Amino acid sequence: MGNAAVNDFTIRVATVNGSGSQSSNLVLTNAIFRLGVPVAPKNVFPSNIEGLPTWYDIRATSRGYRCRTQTIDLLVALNAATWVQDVASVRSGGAIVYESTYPVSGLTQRDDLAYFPVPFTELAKAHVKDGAMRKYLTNMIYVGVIAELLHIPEATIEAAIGAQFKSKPKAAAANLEAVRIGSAYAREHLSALENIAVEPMTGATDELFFIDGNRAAALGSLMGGCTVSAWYPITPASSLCESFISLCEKYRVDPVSGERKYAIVQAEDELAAIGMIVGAGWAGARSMTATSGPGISLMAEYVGYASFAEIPAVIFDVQRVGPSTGLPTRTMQGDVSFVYTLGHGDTKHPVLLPGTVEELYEDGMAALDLAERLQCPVFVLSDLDLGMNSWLTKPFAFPEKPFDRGKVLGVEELNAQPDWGRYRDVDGDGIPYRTLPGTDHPAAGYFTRGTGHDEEAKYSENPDVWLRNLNRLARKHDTARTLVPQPQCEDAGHAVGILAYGSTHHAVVEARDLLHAAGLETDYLRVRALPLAAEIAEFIARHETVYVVEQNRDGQLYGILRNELLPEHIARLRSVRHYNGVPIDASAIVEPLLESKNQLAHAGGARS
Amino acid sequence: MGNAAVNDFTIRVATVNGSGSQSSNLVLTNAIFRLGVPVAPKNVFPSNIEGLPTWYDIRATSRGYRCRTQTIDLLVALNAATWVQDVASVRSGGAIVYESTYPVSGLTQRDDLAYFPVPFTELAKAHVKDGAMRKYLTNMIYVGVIAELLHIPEATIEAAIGAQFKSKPKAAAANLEAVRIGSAYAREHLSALENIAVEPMTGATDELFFIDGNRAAALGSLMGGCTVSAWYPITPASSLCESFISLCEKYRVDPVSGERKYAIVQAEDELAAIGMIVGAGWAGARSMTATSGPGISLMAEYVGYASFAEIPAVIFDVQRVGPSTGLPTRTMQGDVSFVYTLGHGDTKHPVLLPGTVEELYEDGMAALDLAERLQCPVFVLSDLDLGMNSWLTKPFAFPEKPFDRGKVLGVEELNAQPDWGRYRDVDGDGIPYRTLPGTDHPAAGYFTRGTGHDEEAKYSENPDVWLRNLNRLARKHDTARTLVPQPQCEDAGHAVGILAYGSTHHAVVEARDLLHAAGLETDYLRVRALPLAAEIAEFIARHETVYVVEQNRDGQLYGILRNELLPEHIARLRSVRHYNGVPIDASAIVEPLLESKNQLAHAGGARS
Amino acid sequence: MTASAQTLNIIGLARDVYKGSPTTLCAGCGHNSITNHLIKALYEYGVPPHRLAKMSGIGCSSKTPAYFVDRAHGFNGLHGRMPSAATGAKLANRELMVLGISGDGDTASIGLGQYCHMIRRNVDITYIVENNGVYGLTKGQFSATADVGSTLKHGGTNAYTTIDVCGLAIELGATFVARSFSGDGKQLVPLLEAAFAHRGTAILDVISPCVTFNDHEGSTKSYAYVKEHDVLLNAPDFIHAGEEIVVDYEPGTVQDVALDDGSHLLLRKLDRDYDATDRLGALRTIHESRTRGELVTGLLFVSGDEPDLCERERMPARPLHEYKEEELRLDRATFAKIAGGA
Amino acid sequence: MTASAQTLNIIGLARDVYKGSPTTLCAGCGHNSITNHLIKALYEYGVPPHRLAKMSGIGCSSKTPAYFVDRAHGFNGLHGRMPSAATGAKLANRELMVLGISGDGDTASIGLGQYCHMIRRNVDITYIVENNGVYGLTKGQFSATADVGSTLKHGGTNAYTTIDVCGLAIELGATFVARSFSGDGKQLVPLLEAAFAHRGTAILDVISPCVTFNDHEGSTKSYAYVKEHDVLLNAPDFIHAGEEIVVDYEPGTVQDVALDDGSHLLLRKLDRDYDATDRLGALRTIHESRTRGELVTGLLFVSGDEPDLCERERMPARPLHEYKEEELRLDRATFAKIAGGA
Ligand SMILES: Cc1ncc(C[n+]2csc(CCOP(=O)(O)OP(=O)(O)O)c2C)c(N)n1
Ligand SMILES: Cc1ncc(C[n+]2csc(CCOP(=O)(O)OP(=O)(O)O)c2C)c(N)n1
Ligand code: SF4
Ligand code: SF4
Ligand SMILES: [Mg+2]
Ligand SMILES: [Mg+2]
Repeated sequence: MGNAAVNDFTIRVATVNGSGSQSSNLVLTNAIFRLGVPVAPKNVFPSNIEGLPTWYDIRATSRGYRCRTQTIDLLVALNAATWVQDVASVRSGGAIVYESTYPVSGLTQRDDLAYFPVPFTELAKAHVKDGAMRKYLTNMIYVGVIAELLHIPEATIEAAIGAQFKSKPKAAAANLEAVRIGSAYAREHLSALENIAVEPMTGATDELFFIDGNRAAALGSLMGGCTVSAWYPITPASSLCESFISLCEKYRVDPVSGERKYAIVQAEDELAAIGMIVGAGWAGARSMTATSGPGISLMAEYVGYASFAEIPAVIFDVQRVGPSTGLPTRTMQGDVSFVYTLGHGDTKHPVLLPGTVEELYEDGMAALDLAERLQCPVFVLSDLDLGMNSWLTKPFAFPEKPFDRGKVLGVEELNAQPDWGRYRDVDGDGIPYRTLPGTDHPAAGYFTRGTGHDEEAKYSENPDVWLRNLNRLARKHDTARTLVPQPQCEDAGHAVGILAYGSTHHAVVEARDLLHAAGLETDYLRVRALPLAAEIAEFIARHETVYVVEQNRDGQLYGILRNELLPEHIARLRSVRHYNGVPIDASAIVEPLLESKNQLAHAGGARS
Repeated sequence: MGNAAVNDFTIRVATVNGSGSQSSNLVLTNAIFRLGVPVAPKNVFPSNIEGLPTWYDIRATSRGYRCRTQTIDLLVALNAATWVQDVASVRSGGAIVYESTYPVSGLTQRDDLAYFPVPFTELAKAHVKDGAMRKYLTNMIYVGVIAELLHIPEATIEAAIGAQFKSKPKAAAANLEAVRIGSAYAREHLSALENIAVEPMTGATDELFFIDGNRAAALGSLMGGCTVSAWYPITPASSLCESFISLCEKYRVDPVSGERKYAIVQAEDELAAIGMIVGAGWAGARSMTATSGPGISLMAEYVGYASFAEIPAVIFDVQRVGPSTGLPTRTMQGDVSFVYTLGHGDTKHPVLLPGTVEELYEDGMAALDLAERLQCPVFVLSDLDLGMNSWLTKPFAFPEKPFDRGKVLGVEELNAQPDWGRYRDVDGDGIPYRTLPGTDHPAAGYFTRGTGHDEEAKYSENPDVWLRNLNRLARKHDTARTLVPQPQCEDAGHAVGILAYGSTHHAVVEARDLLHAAGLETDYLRVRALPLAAEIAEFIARHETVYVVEQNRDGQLYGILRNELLPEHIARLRSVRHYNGVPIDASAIVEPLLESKNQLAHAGGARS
Repeated sequence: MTASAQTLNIIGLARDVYKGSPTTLCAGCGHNSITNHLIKALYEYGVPPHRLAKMSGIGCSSKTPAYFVDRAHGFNGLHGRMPSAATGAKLANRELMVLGISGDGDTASIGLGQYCHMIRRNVDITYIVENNGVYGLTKGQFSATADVGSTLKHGGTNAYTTIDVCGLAIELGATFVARSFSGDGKQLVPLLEAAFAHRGTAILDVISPCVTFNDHEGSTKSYAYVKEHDVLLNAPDFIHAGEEIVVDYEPGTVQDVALDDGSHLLLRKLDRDYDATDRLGALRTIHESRTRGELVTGLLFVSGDEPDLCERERMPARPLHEYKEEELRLDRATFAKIAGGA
Repeated sequence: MTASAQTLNIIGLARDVYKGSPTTLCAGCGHNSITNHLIKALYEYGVPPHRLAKMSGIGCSSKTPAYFVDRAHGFNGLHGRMPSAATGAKLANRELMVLGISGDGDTASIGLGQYCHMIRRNVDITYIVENNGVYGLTKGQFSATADVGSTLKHGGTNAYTTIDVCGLAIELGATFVARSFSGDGKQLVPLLEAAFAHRGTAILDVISPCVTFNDHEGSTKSYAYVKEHDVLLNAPDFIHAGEEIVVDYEPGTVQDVALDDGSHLLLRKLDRDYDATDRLGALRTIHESRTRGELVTGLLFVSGDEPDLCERERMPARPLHEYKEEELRLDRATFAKIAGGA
């Protein structure tokens, strides 16, 4: 059997969705966290409402890794339909807690695993009177079993349950009861778990708290002063707007008059959602929508319009697996190149690439500033992994800076320069000045359009005017390059570099430790936004080989790099891709890097 | 004054639209053609219906060039609003025929031009009784003036008018009358035109005929067996579907029953148009739509679906100037990269890049074959220049090959292999087999979806299944690489190559002659489709420098090349772009090439 | 006849042939009941599986085509965009019997434009809206068919006017409009058969409770609410073409609707005298009953004399994919005239 | 008063202030007449230019916002997607008076979904459909408002049911619906003023002949056709808030419609007794008159008691962009509770 894994193990709970196992998993996660052990939960769930397989991995990780791992130490098997594959997923030396009626034979009979049968259904039947509750409480029983096997103190579990059912003390009591049934059973019938253990830790989780990326983004929108949001439900973006709604309802309603300092509209589709926030942005409100791949496709025309007519708007793309409807409940970084140039004609947009929930919060604010500063749509690319999983993070910083509302001319400014021109490049940065509708000045009005226009916003088909305008927009894009969040770089002068972005970051962190252990030292640059910052080319220039790691099939950021870099730098790039829908883990990086290191002769920078 | 330009000159007619000058210009064009002189007309018109400036350039070109030229030899000025800029557009040594009431002073008074004032309005008032017709016939007067100045025989003009008003002999007579008024006036009042002349030629136009690209594409659709089309009007694509309608109405209706062998629906928008042709393609009909930029944006979601669900459909994108609504009546190659990867997630489509009206006809047929062979949407990229201008071309070839309907299993095949799987890669080319709805066999049915599915078309969220499917689709894309039209290459072993595609071709042809004259020899590769054929990299590898010429701001094909080629090949590429909305002319290529040749030190392959 | 032979339908197929994959929807979901009624109706009507094209958008409702007639071709398309694909499929092959399944979000929110234009064209389709007033698959937000004042499970009241897909259809000139309830197979099955028999767009708005997100007090699409407020306009009986009509009703109590394939729908009049061929009367009934808080079900409106899209477009019966090169291409001489060779 | 002062409106502006750039539409286009009527109505109503947001889609009609009130902000958006942008603008700044200009293609073809959902939300907007039955800007194809049987200039007959943007609006619960004719300024100007005064979506379907592509025999949107078939339901008279109503009508011959800003629309009844507050009656009149080949114009329906979007969403009067950091951000303590610092 394997080595004892103290505070470094992963529990996989295999159930069906709609069975309420989510609460149980959160209690378990929270209990381990309460012992001071960092935890990284990953929920892999199906695209339906009830009855299909779902997996919840709870990773205890003393070193604080946040990524998925393929090493499953302890399986809780409560789904007969996936019993065979679930058993196969456990690492040699691991253990299985399972519904005792499941057959252990053939493929499910492995001699490198410890088996802990528990008659969950029977226990629930015997102890839970309320038939409607039985399904849910059955799941709490496994919490008790695991707690007992891992020696998690009951008080810790109790506290975790208390937190989970904060406002429902009756439910808390019933759940605790179920936990106790599980613990008691384990105590009486199960042998000790030999190679997995939790021990209280100190210092590793101080101050940390759990939040999912969608809520972090909503909080960023709130603190960034977003006042209009329009959205259309879509997994995995819905909960971003729903979080924004609940934050606004709680904190932005006048308690006396009931008046709201915001407007959130559930639009009839994404074409309307983007239209509404573009209309709002034009009229001066900071506005935001959140969607996923299919919604992005539908927003293409309006995003192109807003870019060309120079109207601020923020679009969160919480990426799921595409193409097409794809796998709505799985994760991918598949929209990077699509959003970057979304729209027909020559179009390019700033795209922020947060890698953590904290950055989602920060980029939520920054995007609103940038959209108004640059007068254009700004994308924030999240994904299902970041957006819908719970992440441990340090507290977010309260914003100290005022909003950057960009170049807006009010009545006073107009008095000073009544002959302003909406699309003049006064400052040489490609960014013109605008006025807001409602500005009470005779010179304020101008005409916004998606057709050719001159510096005074008048319609023009003149070839030179068109060319000038397109060149100014290109100049503005270059200005964006310096204003967007800049790369995060860890460079100790090694020959090998890793380049990644977004949620892939967390697998890179673990992979670099593993590579280090395997004797391969790496530097690391994390791209935080498009257009590409100048530092990126410099990082590549300093390295012999740079692995570009991302979660899509076509190497989309790799393609953007190829498109913009010098050939000698392109020659140093290697594309590493992961795209099966589950979050990338460290092995997806470690293996190709070690393999490529072992190959003396590289094939050059061409795509394999 | 300049040299006599026999059969090599350009007449620019400046009028306002809605004034019926189109007929006059066609008569003039046709008359020159009837003398055996190749002609290339270019219509530059506004995005409204009546009253805005419009220019029609008629280029007589003994060498058969087809592109626009900036050298205007003879101006017909009939628009007071553009009088100043029109005078400025004439080359030194050129001539101006103009409404005699226009002021000749200041900028419009040039001493390097010959002035031919004609009292058009007065002549029309005096001679044309019918007030409603006067506007139109005024324009015929300038035909007469020009004919006289150029010494075009009256019989030739008469024949051209006869052709133009084929079915309306009365109109023909009235128009001829107006022409005569013009000729008579010129004969009596104007001096001879010194440096521009038409002389009958032989051999240069034998067999050639005029056709616009939209009609050529419609003819290709017809001959290619397209039976369902759905469309939404948009400039400059409308006349493609309208041509298809008129061809079908004429040739595909049963004269007895009135039954149609086709269906053409004017959809409520582009979302519906693409939906209809995808539905039709799924049900087995060869289907087609035509649109332009804004429509492409709206089609993104359905195109991604059809690609992923593997349904044939053909989409003509007659490109106009973007981003956004842009300049609806101007030309650009601005959608190349957008259509290539249209859709969220990892998506790639075959894109045909016809460069001539003949190729539009051929690609119209080929696209239908490819769509069914590859089971996916296939784009055909045209543009306003190709689509809406009249081009001289040699006769199209009657198709000798049968339709390629691809891998379709009928009742017999299903009897032989009833356990087929819709998405199995039986042949290793990534292309699966399909059945058509309505096939009377119990094994025929399968379930089409945009969500994850296994080889049997069953819903699946399994990560391996997803990966397999995405990899097969990538394999299919590679198969497409070999099936799409292959590059056209002229390689005489020079150091410098030019790479272009689409309507840019015609400027390249003239530019290469001019470069040759200036001492710069060039080879030429014309890309005919995406994905990139292997030959393209080989061509680049054989050349020191390859100029990638295209009509967009961002160097879109250049970007695709950078994305796929080896770094050492990328280093040889230089991007040459033209994007002001009027068709590219030779000087836009000659100038940067000569300049870059003169610079000894190149900046390397990075984008300037 | 043997026992097994007795269970075959008029085209000789067993009921099992009309089954599909097991449902993955929630237990108790109204959509599952509709699937069962559909299986019954398809079987009883005798739809040849290979001629059936099952088409849908996206949503829990739109998943259901996988749960019946496995043998048929299915097309699970995009959210709100099924009508256009159905239009294309029908044009491509007029022999197909197109059955569209949609949800209220799919139809009345994102898909409203395509829904209206499908009706405008009178595309020959049986179009079912599995109407639960919420977006089931995205976890319970209001759709545009939610009634004013109805509440969400976890709070939130709908303030916006209901889009009544039946009223809208009738206003737009639809030729067959019915409303029913997933729990009322007796009413729904004959209405479905009549819809199959109708040539043109047949709209079936079927209230179909979402047990997970919209079956609570405060919902107007819950089982309880529908059962309490359902007012049956008429009791339908489907009579196959050629089948004898055994009238055991009193004269004047039955409206006999002749359908396009020779079959009949007999509508037994219930408590009020409702004329299902009176467009304005149907509009009035819908509006007035909504004001009263009633949910009227039954055949709301039918009109038999409007040509469908394929007739208007003069489509041949033969599927278009069967036409060969020589039938679709120009002959050489004609070609040469157009293409420069003459 | 001097002569020039006499030409100022109630907010002290000259009529010239309401002018825009010269039109680039065809001479004789109905849209140009509407522009003129609009200028008159805006001037007479006294709309402050800086509060006016002129919004439109794409089409000849949608170009017209450039031809009036140069001083106001204009938003010439995307084809069929103006309602969503207008919704966003109004939410962002409730003080704006949103005036939407659309065409029949823009509204009833590509924009139908957004049109319906705008009405459902009762967005406070004056929404004008400059209805010519064709796509002018793309050279004369049928739009979805073309009547059955009407013909195109160069051949082609419309076979598909008309989408009546008024009937549809009323069915969907619209709160102000009128139809008029570009040639009838006497009717249109007061209707426009009433629409400005109405809080909520005010639909004005204005038949506006396209002289270039749809003014021929066979068109039902030509000047000749409209003049022949126009049936005036009522003759409107707009009375500003506070202005005295000088009733010189016989009792019972005038319907007095009180509007949301305190103004009134007096509807003088014409040949028939029409009640513009009766929704079902309005639907009936529209359908019946269409059957008779009549084009009814006038105020078709109005309802004053529905809250508009901003009321339903409890928006403040203050424009949202005026709120400052400290009004929109959480305070430090609350923030810490949510963001991990507590
Ligand atoms: C373009 C797009 N936007 C959003 C979604 C997400 N989505 C999936 S189903 C659905 C709503 C389904 O509601 P309804 O049609 O009422 O079906 P139900 O699930 O209630 O049966 C939504 C918004 C999507 N798939 N595609
Ligand atoms: C997405 C998109 N599709 C198509 C077009 C082309 N287009 C421009 S205007 C127009 C129709 C306008 O018709 P209507 O709204 O009736 O306005 P009208 O010109 O008749 O006043 C169309 C189809 C476009 N601009 N955008
Ligand atoms: S969520 Fe609602 S609509 Fe979806 S399957 Fe469950 S009960 Fe049915
Ligand atoms: S084409 Fe028609 S709608 Fe457009 S401007 Fe001319 S007359 Fe008006
Ligand atoms: Mg629903
Ligand atoms: Mg129109």
